[in-house]
Amino acid sequence: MEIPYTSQPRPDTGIYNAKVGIWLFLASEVMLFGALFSSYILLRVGAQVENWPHGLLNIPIGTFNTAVLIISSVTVVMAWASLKMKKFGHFKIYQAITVVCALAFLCIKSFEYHDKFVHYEVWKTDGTRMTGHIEGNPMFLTKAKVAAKGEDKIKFIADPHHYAESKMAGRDHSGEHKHYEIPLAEIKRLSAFVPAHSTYFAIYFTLTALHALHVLGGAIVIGFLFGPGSKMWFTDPERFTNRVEVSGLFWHFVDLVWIFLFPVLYLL
Amino acid sequence: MSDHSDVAKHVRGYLIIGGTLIIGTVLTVLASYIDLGHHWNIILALVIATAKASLVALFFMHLISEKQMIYTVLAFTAFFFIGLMFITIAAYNDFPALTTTR
Amino acid sequence: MQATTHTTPHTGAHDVHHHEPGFWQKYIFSTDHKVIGIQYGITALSFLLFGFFLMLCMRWSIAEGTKMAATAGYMAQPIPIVGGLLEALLGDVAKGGVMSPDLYNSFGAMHGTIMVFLAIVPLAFGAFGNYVVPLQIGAPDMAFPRVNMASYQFYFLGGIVMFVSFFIPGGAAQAGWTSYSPLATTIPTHGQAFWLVGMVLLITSSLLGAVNFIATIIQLRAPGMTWFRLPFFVWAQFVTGFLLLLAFPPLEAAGVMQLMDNLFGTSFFLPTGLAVGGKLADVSGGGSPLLWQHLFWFLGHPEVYVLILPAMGIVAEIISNNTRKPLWGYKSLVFSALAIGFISFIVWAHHMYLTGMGTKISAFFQTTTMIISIPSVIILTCLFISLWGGSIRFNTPMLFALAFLPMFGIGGLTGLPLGFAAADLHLHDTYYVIAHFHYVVAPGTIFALLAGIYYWFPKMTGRMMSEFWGRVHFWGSFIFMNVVFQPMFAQGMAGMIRRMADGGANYSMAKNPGAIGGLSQAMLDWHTVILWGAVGLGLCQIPFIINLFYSIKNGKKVNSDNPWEATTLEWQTPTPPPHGNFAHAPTVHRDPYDYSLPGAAKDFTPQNQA
Amino acid sequence: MMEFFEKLLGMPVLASENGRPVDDLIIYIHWLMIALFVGWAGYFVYTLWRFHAKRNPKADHVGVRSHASNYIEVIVAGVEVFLLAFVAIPLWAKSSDVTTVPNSKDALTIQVVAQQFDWHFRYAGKDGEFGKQDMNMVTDANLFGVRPDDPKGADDVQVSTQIHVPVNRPIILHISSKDVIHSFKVIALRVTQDAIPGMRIPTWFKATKEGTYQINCAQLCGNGHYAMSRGMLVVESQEAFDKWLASKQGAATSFE
Ligand code: HEA
Ligand code: HEA
Ligand code: CUA
Ligand SMILES: [Cu+2]
Repeated sequence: MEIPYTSQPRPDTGIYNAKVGIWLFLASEVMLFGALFSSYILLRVGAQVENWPHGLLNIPIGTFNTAVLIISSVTVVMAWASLKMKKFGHFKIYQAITVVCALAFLCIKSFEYHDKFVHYEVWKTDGTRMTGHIEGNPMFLTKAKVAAKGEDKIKFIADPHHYAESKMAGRDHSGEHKHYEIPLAEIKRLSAFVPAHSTYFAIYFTLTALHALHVLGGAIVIGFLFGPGSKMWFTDPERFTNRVEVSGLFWHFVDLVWIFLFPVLYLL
Repeated sequence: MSDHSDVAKHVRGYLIIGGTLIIGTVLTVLASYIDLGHHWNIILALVIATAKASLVALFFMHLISEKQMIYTVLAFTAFFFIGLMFITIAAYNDFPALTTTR
Repeated sequence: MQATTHTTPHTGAHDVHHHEPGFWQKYIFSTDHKVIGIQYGITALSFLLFGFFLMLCMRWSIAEGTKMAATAGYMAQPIPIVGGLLEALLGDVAKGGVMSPDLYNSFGAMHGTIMVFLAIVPLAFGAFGNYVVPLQIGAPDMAFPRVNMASYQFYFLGGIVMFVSFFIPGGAAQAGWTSYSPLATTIPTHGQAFWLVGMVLLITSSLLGAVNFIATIIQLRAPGMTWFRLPFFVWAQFVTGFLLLLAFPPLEAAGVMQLMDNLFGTSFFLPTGLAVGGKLADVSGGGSPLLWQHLFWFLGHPEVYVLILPAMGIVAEIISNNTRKPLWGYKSLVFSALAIGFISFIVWAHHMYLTGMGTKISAFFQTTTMIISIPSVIILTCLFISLWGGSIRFNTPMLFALAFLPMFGIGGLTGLPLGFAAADLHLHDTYYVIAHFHYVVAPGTIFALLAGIYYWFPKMTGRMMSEFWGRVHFWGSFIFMNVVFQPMFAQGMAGMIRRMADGGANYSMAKNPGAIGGLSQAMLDWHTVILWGAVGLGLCQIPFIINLFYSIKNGKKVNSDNPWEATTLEWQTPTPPPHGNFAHAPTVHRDPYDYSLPGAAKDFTPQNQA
Repeated sequence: MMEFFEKLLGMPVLASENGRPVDDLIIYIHWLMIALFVGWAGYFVYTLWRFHAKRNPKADHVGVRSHASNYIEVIVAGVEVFLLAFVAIPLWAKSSDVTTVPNSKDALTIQVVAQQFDWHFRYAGKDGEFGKQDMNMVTDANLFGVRPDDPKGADDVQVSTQIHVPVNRPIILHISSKDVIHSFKVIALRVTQDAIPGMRIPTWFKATKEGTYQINCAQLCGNGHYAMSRGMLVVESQEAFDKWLASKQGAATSFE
């Protein structure tokens, strides 16, 4: 006996196996991201305003990235439609665009990440706080690491504004980039905008990294169906089309998640 | 799911929806710059996001015309997701009197 | 189909010889659901044994710990036999072969983790589900054989990671199987990180498995196998699949977040103002310890029904077969199983009554908890009533299946007081809880699984296991299980707290004569009884293990493909079933349990018989 | 009757007013459990004997025709609903909500902070008011995050390991933790509350017998969990209590 309904839909359910499979998988994904969204809400509600540093992300870049994903979503569905219409050539073109978009998205994201890794906040012992950069743009510095390097101060280029200015007292807001030499003794805590900085960046990096992993995974699958996998079109077009549809469903979900991530993390 | 002819019909729809999504994105961004009072900004942004999401789900993922089985699965998922989110949040709003957090 | 009613041994061999796959192909990287099922089975049973071994060491040190109360000062006793070995393998935590509190905590945490995630679930879902479900629904294999193989490999990998964590510096996770933050983050060793990585792998495995099971049951049912002709076991697995599919991801999320807390210094579960000897000076704070608990128990409670539903399925099959009559109230059984699955997603916080829960929320969770007890009551009632009017055969599988009923009954009933927040106030985190859930999972689920092994063994191997040694195994296990767990109710009611490396000796009257409410010596002395009970329990497994392996080659041959004269489809295949399962696709004509049909020739009528 | 069941279930001594209804609830529910168990167990044993293949070689395809079982299930559900609506939920409201503590005007409020592996306590002192606190100020030296700038805090009393409370007077505890989750449990008083870092959760009890009571830590809190048993709670007469509190006035406590 062979396994039935691998490409033909089962009469009573009207679906082929892989489609049931992917939807079940997506259901579990909903619960995965759902849990993280719930955590985001609770952390945010629980946080003191002055410790919730949002507004530091680059909105234009974020917007652009959103557009990139949306376009890729369109091309994916077009690719599938082309196969339905027996236009293998179109399929190839559309999927090519999709993969390019996916990679573009990842590149842009990694630049965003890097920006954050070299951007710092210092909590001074006198209660004041500043954000800015350290000379030579080192990544991931902390007070402990500086001390370990045997230095006793940091050269700090402060931003003109602190993200929580309006809400907190005792920080520095003169319009221009001031240069400081801050002795370690005066530093209570030093952290780049990495996950450890605050619960906001913790959840931001967790969500976006997890999402990026999904993008990567999707790109690999779609890449495979674009390249070597596409041979199947000539042997079993029905099944190949199904595969493309299934991979597409996953891709749309990844896009869908981002549609929520973008406003939640960048704008609100 | 469907034969070639009406797939062809759908194609234009896909492109239109793609455009709508881009516009929606721009709208969200613009909306975030005008200050409607914190809560309304959040609500508006989430409304737009939800609208965009449903477009993707309904048309790109063909949920508009899916099979019973899949609706059932998704209905349960939605229910449990809502349960997880709202019951948990409710629990945080119902600590015994005089409990202090933070 | 008549062809299959007389014996057709070794069809398996005949069937595959035209494309004879090599050893690796056939046994290690096989995509055949039957082979994968057996792989799951062996691995899980080994972990079951290992989990029990951990517990034996713990019970020993508890029994010794109690000695300390009488004589002032801590007289550490080396663990006999294995003490030296432990020291050699684990180093300081087992100095002098003595179990240190750290070691006790890791063993406790790992016992729980291993038993739940590496032993019982893989055995109940992975092994029996894989082997039996496709056969019972008349399918050639799982819907996605390669995914199925991947699922096993993830499970195996997860097991390795968990096992290795014992041997890293500082040893395995020590924060309990519930891994509450901040404790899980403040313990300075890397055991917890291993635990979390292991869990993520195991969760991935379960997800792949769940997708596969559900898709298979939806898509691959044989012609005529309508939903209400499915054997109850399949229904149980179906619901279990959904529990795993939708309840596990939140824990995966939580696991990732705790991993971040442990490795990247985030504060998801660490509140502001934490002061662990300056250790956490450099964290931002602002997190919430309760968040972890919510996410954990959102999985945790459905998980416990993952542990019980397949067991109920197995018991139902065996009872119906050995009473020679249909299950009573098949439909109520099915709907109860569905109800349990559904409600189990909204009762989780009954594990958290004492974390500061307001009236409204606790009222909600107490209510849902009581509601969910009703379907369980219905299921047990149906099974009890199914016995009435039967012609009961007392073979080994049936003995274990019957024993399941009262054992689960006791465990379930004692869940009720825990379900009331105010009563839980006294019982929470005492041995009463330990006794409650062990009655459901140990004499409950384990018995059901053993029953399943004795029952399906002939189908897997074409030979029977020894009936005599089966009975020895049963009576021994039955008696000692109760010797081990019954006293724990008394201890718990008396206020003995769980997870105590010395079994509560520090809280004994002997230790603090002045204090009111200390543990009486009598309560502590039960530890000695429990210890020897557990040892006895272990010894009773020896005949089983020997019986199991000996019978594979030397058991008495089955004289037909259907030795139990059962009605369900798995017995209508050649023995053992070849790759692809059915000689030709079966068609289903009737309900799953048509035993003793009035006017029928034999007292059983297979589902595929017109 | 009640006493008999307390013996039967082997419940520990009870020395508080708030504990009475808790025990009652436990006993009621055990009545239901025992009834079900005995009933079904009896049935079970009988059927196994009656329908043994020896005695009943031919099974009956239908089996039980009556619907008695439905009544049983309804009864179980009924009892559970009753216990929920009229006992459990109201009782929890009472025990979890300290604002409804009976005659709470003369209640005594104490703050509790757990740490690995000991207990710390804070009394309001003469003025009966606590100095302001701030979680951001919590350090090893200042477990309660007391704001030095608040004069009200001057007369507050801080002690470790052992507390004294007056008998027959409602005591409100605000329970928190410095490091990991512990659980404050005094068995004979039927009071239990998890001590969770970042939260201060109130609970209450009213001891009716003088004496020294064992404070248990009921939540796994690390390798010293089993030995976190030094904590003692002394219930004594109001006079004795006042004397003790006075003696602790201003006595500095170190937390390590
Ligand atoms: C398979 C596992 C399993 C099952 C089925 C259950 C079933 C139930 N559990 Fe249990 N539970 C656990 C596993 C399980 N539990 C575990 C592992 C823990 C501890 C986790 C930890 O803290 O480490 C736990 C802890 C736990 C708690 C938290 C206790 C605490 O930490 O303070 C609570 C509280 O409500 C609870 C309630 C219940 C209830 C109401 C049921 C109900 O579903 C029970 C319904 C069943 C019945 C009501 C029986 C009906 C039977 C009859 C009517 C027939 C009787 C006849 C005879 C006996 C002959 N359980
Ligand atoms: C499915 C879950 C499960 C199972 C089956 C068991 C089984 C057992 N458990 Fe476990 N236990 C837990 C889950 C489980 N436990 C959990 C979750 C905890 C809480 C952990 C925590 O506090 O964090 C716990 C805690 C726990 C404690 C409390 C420790 C403490 O609080 O300090 C104790 C104490 O006695 C205990 C004892 C036992 C015993 C004696 C068994 C026995 O029933 C074991 C019986 C098994 C055997 C006798 C082995 C049989 C072997 C075979 C049949 C193998 C054949 C092999 C081959 C063929 C290769 N367990
Ligand atoms: Cu403190 Cu356990
Ligand atoms: Cu539960």
